[in-house]
Amino acid sequence: MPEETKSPLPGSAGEPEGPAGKPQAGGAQSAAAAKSAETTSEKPPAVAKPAGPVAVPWTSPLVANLKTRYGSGVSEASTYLGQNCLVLDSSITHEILRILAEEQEFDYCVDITAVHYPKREKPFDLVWILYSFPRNQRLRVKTMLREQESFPSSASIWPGANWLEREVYDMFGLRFEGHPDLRRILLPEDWRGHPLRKDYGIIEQDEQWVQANLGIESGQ
Amino acid sequence: MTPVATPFFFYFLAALTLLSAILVITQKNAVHSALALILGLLAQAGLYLMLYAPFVAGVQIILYAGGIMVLFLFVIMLVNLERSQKEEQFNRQWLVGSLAATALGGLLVAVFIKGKALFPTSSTQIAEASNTQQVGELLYGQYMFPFEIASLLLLVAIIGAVVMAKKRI
Amino acid sequence: MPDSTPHPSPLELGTPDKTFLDSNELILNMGPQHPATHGVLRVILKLDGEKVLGVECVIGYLHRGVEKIGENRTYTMFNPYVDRMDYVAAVSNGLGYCETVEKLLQVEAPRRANYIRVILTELNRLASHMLWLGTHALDIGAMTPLFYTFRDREEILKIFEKYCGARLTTHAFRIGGCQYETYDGFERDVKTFVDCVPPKIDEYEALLTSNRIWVERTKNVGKISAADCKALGVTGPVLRASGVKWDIRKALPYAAYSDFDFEIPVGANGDTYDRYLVRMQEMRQSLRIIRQAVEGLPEGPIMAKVPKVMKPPAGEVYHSIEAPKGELGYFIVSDGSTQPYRVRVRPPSFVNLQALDLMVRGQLVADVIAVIGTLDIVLGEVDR
Amino acid sequence: MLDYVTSYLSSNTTPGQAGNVVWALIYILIVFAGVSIAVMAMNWLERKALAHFQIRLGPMRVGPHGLLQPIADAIKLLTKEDIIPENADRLVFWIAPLIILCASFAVYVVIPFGPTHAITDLNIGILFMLGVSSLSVLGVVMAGWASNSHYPLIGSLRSSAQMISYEVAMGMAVVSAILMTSLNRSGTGTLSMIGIVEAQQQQQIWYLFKFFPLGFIAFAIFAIAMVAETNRAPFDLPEAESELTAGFHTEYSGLRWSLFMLGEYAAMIAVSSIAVTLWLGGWLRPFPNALTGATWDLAFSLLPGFTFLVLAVVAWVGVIRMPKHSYFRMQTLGLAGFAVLLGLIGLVLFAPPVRDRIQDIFWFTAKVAFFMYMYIWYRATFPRYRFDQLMRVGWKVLLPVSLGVLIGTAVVGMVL
Repeated sequence: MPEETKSPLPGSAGEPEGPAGKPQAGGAQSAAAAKSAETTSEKPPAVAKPAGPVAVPWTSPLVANLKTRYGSGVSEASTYLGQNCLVLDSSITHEILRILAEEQEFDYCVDITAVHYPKREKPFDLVWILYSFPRNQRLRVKTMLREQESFPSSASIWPGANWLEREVYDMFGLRFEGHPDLRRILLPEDWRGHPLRKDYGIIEQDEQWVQANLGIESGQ
Repeated sequence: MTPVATPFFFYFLAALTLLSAILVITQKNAVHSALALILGLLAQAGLYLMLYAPFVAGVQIILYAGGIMVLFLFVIMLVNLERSQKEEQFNRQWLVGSLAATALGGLLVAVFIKGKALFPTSSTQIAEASNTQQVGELLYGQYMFPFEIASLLLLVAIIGAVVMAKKRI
Repeated sequence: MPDSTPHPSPLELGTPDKTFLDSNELILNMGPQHPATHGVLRVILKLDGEKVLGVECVIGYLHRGVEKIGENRTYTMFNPYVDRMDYVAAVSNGLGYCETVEKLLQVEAPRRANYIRVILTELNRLASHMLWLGTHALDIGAMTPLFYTFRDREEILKIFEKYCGARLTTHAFRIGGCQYETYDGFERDVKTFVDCVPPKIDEYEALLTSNRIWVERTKNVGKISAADCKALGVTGPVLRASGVKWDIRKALPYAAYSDFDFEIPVGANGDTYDRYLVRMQEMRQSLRIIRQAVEGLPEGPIMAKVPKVMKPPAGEVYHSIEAPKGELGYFIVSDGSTQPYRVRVRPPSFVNLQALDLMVRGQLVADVIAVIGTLDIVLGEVDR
Repeated sequence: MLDYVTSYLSSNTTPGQAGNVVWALIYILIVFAGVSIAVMAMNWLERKALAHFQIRLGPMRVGPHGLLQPIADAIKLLTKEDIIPENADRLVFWIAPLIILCASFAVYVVIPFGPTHAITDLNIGILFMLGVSSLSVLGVVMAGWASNSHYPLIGSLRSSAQMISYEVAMGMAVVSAILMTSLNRSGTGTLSMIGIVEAQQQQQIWYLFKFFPLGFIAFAIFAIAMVAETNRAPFDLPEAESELTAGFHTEYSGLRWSLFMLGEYAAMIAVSSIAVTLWLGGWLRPFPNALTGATWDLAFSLLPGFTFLVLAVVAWVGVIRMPKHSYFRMQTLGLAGFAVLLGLIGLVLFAPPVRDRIQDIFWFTAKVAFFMYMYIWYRATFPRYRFDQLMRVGWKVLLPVSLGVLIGTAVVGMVL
C-alpha cells in the first residue's frame, strides 16, 4: 500500500494512515495499521508506551510470489507505520534484489545503508531502500550479515549503488564483492577503523593518521 | 629631415643581432633560445627601418616576432625540455661544426674581397612615403607569379602539417 | 553505466612524461581550493588537451560524522545538527528530520504548523535556487546575476531572521510542530515578497534565458538521460530536467503539500540549459505554493502534544522530502531509548554528484565547471 | 635652443615629423602620463559602473565616492611583498610583464589625438600599431611558462591561441578600412594614422558608414576581435576565474601584477583608439563638413568646456547630497574641491587659444570613452565563451566574413 498518503484535510489530522490507498495494496492490514495508529494518536503518548505500534504482516502478490519461489528465505514481510519491509536471508538477497529491480519495477535504489547490532550473532543489518516509479511505492529490504561476511555488490543492478556501498564500506567495514571500485569515500584511504560501528566511540579517531598527516597531536 | 646618429644605431643593432644569434645556439633552455631569436628578429626589423624599408620592418615584427615565434614558443613549451637540458651541448659535432663555419666564413671573406664589383655602391633610394606602395606594386605586378607560387607552397605545407599532426580526421 | 576508471592514487598518477605529439593524457587537479568547486570538492580531471576523459571526485574534506553525532544525542538535541548539512537549505533539512521523528512517534503536526512549515520550506527552496543561480552564472562568467539573486535572497533571510532569529542555520521547526508562532506582520511580509519576486525572476531570465552565449554554454552540456538518472538515483531538478515528472511533494505528499495546487516543471533534453529552465520554473511554482499557503493560513495550535522526553517505540522508519537538491531522506532506527539507535541521512547532493563523471565525459574543461554548478551540490551535505 | 623649442609651435606637423626632439619628448611625457591617468580613471570608472550595474555601490571609502581608490590600490600593490615562485624561471618571469607593458604603451607613439597631436606620424602607422600590439602575446606566453604551474600554462596557451586567431580577422577588417582610403579622389591610399583620418575628412564620411553595410560589418568585426585581443569579457578565457583561477598571471603579485593590469588597460585604450581612427573619424567632430560656419565652429569648440562644467555640477550635486555629519566633513570637502577643479578646467577650456587646440583631443577621447564604456557593459552582461566556441567564432565566422568584406570593399571601390 502506498505509504505516507497522509490526508491533510481538517478533521482527519489525527490519522496518519489515509483512506485506503491503491487497489493493488492489501487493504486488510492497512485498516489494522490505521487502527493502531488511531489509538496511539488519540491519546498522545505522554509516556512512551511499551506496546507502541506493532508491525503487521505484509501480504501482497509480490510477497506471495517471492515466498513461493524462495520459501523460508523470505523470513519476514511486514508493514510498520505503513512502510513495507522485507527481511531476507543473505544468500538469496542479491537474487531477489535483481528480481525486484528487473521484474517488479523497483528501478530506483534510494539508499543503501547498514545498522550495527554488536550483540547479535549476525551483527549487521544491511538495508536497501528501493522505490518504484511506476508503482509509486517504497520498499525496504533487509538482510543480516556476519562480521567479515562479504556481500555481492548491487552496483551491477543500480549503478548508483557504487558510492552508497563505498560509504557503507567506509563506515561499517562491510565488503562488497564485485564492486567496481571499493575504496573509502569520506575518510582518508589509510584511516583505520569504521566510525559508525557501535564499538567506535564518538570522540575516537585514528590518532596515528592525524599525527602523521595533519602534524597535530589530536583532532579533538 | 636628417637621420640622427645613424652609425651608432647601425652598429648597435648589428651587435644586438649577432649577440642574440649567438645566444640562440648557446642557450641550453630552448625557451631562452627562442626568446633570444625574437630579440634578434626585432633588431633586424630595426635594421630594415634604417634601410628606409618601414613596411618590411613592420611585417617582420607582425609575422615573425608576433606570430611565428609565438607558435614556436607554443610548441617548445609543450615539449618536455628536461631531457634536452641534461644533454651535453655540441655533442661530438664540434669538429663538423667548426669545419662548416670556417668554410662559410672563408666564402664570405672571398666574396667580400673579390666580388666588390658585383654590388652597386649605393642603391637608388626609394622615397620613404611611397615605400609601401612600391612593395605592393612589385609584388602584385612584376612578381605576381612567384608570389602566388609561394602562397601555394605554403598551402601545401599547411595541409601536410594538418595531416601529419591529426591522427584521426 | 559510469564505470569508474581503475584508480591510481593521485600520487601515482604522476605527470605525463610523453612528449607533446604522442601524449594523450594530462592530469589536472581541481580543488579542493578552487573558485568554482563550491566548497572543498576536489576533482581530478584526466584530460586529452581540453577534452575530459574522466573525472574522479575526492570528497570527505568536510566530513563531520553527522550520523555518528545523531546516535549520541537525544532526538531533540540532534535537531539543530541537521541544519548544518545542506546549510543553503537548512529549513528543508529540519523539516525532513522532524517529520521522520514525528512518524516514529506517531505524532501529527497541527495544520497551522504544517502550513508554516510549507511557507518556510518553499521560501528556503527559493533561497537555495537563487544562490544556485547566482553561483552557477558566475561560474559560466556572468557576474551580474549573482548580485541580483543575493539581493532577493536577502529578503528571504530577513523573513527567517524575523521568524526565528537565525538567517542560515535556522532550526525553525521542532518535533511536533513549530516552536514559534508567526510574528506580527509575517503574512504581510511574505505576501509582499511573493508579489515582488516574479518581476525579479523575469529580470534574471532577461539576462540569461535567451542570451546567446549562455545558451551556447549550457545547451547540450552535461546531458543525462532519464534512464541514467534513475539508474544512478539522481533526483530533484536534475531528474525532472531529463523529462521525469516526479516530485515527492506530489508523489508522496508530506506536510500540507496536498492542499496546494502547483505544477511539476519538466525539461526535455536533460542538459544544463533544461536544468536551468526547470529551476527557474520551480521558483515560480514555489511562489505559487507560498501564496496559497499564506492566504489559507489556518488558525490553531502550532505544536502537537509531544512528550518532554521522547522515547519513540522500537522500530525503524524511512521518510523523505523533496529538498531543493532532490530527495532528502532520513532512515531512523529506534531502540526505544531517548537516543536514536541509528540515523541515516540520504543526501541528494552526494548521490547526484555521482553522476558528474557520466555527465562530463567527452566534454571540455569549461563544461566541468558548468556541470558542477548545475548539479547544485553543497559540500556540507555531500560530506556530512 | 629656445628658438628650437618655440619654432615647433608655428609648424603644422607632429613633433616626430618636424624632427623636434624636445617637443617629441614633451609629447611622450604628456601622452604617457595621460594614459596612466586614463588607466587609473578607467579603473575607478569600471569598478563604479560595474557596481551600479550590479546594484552595489562600489568603492565608497577611500575619498569621496572612492575617487582615491586607484591611488590607494597603487600604494598597496607597490608595497606588497614581491613573490617569485621557487621553481619559476626568474629571468623570463621578470621580463614578461615588462614586455606587455612596453608593447601596450609603445603603440601610443602613433595614435593621433589631433592633426598635430601625435608623437609622430609613421607612414606605416597602422602596421606599426598592429605589430607592436601583437608583441604583447609574447609577454603572456612567457608569463605563463615562467610561472611553472599548470593554470598559468593553460591560461597562456589559451591566450596565445586566442590572440593569434583573432588577429587575423582583425587584420582583414583593418585592411578593408585602409582600402577605403585609396578610393578617394587622389587615388593613393595610406597606412598613416593621420592620413586615414584626413582621408575620411576628405571623403566626407566616417568609414563606419562608407559602402554601407560593408564598413559597418568591418567595424563590427574589429569591435569583436579587439575585445578578444585584450582578453576581456566575454572572451576572458585566459583569465577565466572560475576555471583557471587567474590564468597566466596566477602566480604574479604586487608590482608585477599591477604591470599586467596597467598593460591590459593601456591595450584596451589603444585598440579602441585604432577603432576610432579607422571607422569613427578619429579626432573629427561630428559633421565637420555639413555644419560649418563660424557659429557651428564656436558651438562645437565650446562643448569640451561645457562638458567639464556639467561634470562639475554633477559633482556639486554630490556635495549637496553628502550626509551632513562631521564624520563626512573631509569627504565633502574633498568632493567640493574636485567639483571646483572640474569647473576650473571647464573654464580654462573656454579660453580661445586652449579650446582651439583641445577640441580635437576632446572628440577623440569622447569616442574612445564610448568604447571603454562598452567594455564595462560587456563585462556586466555576458557570460564567458567556451574555448572551442571562441575558436569557432574566430575562424568560422569572423574570418570568412572579414574576407568577404575585404573583397566586397575592393569590388565596390573599383566599380564606383
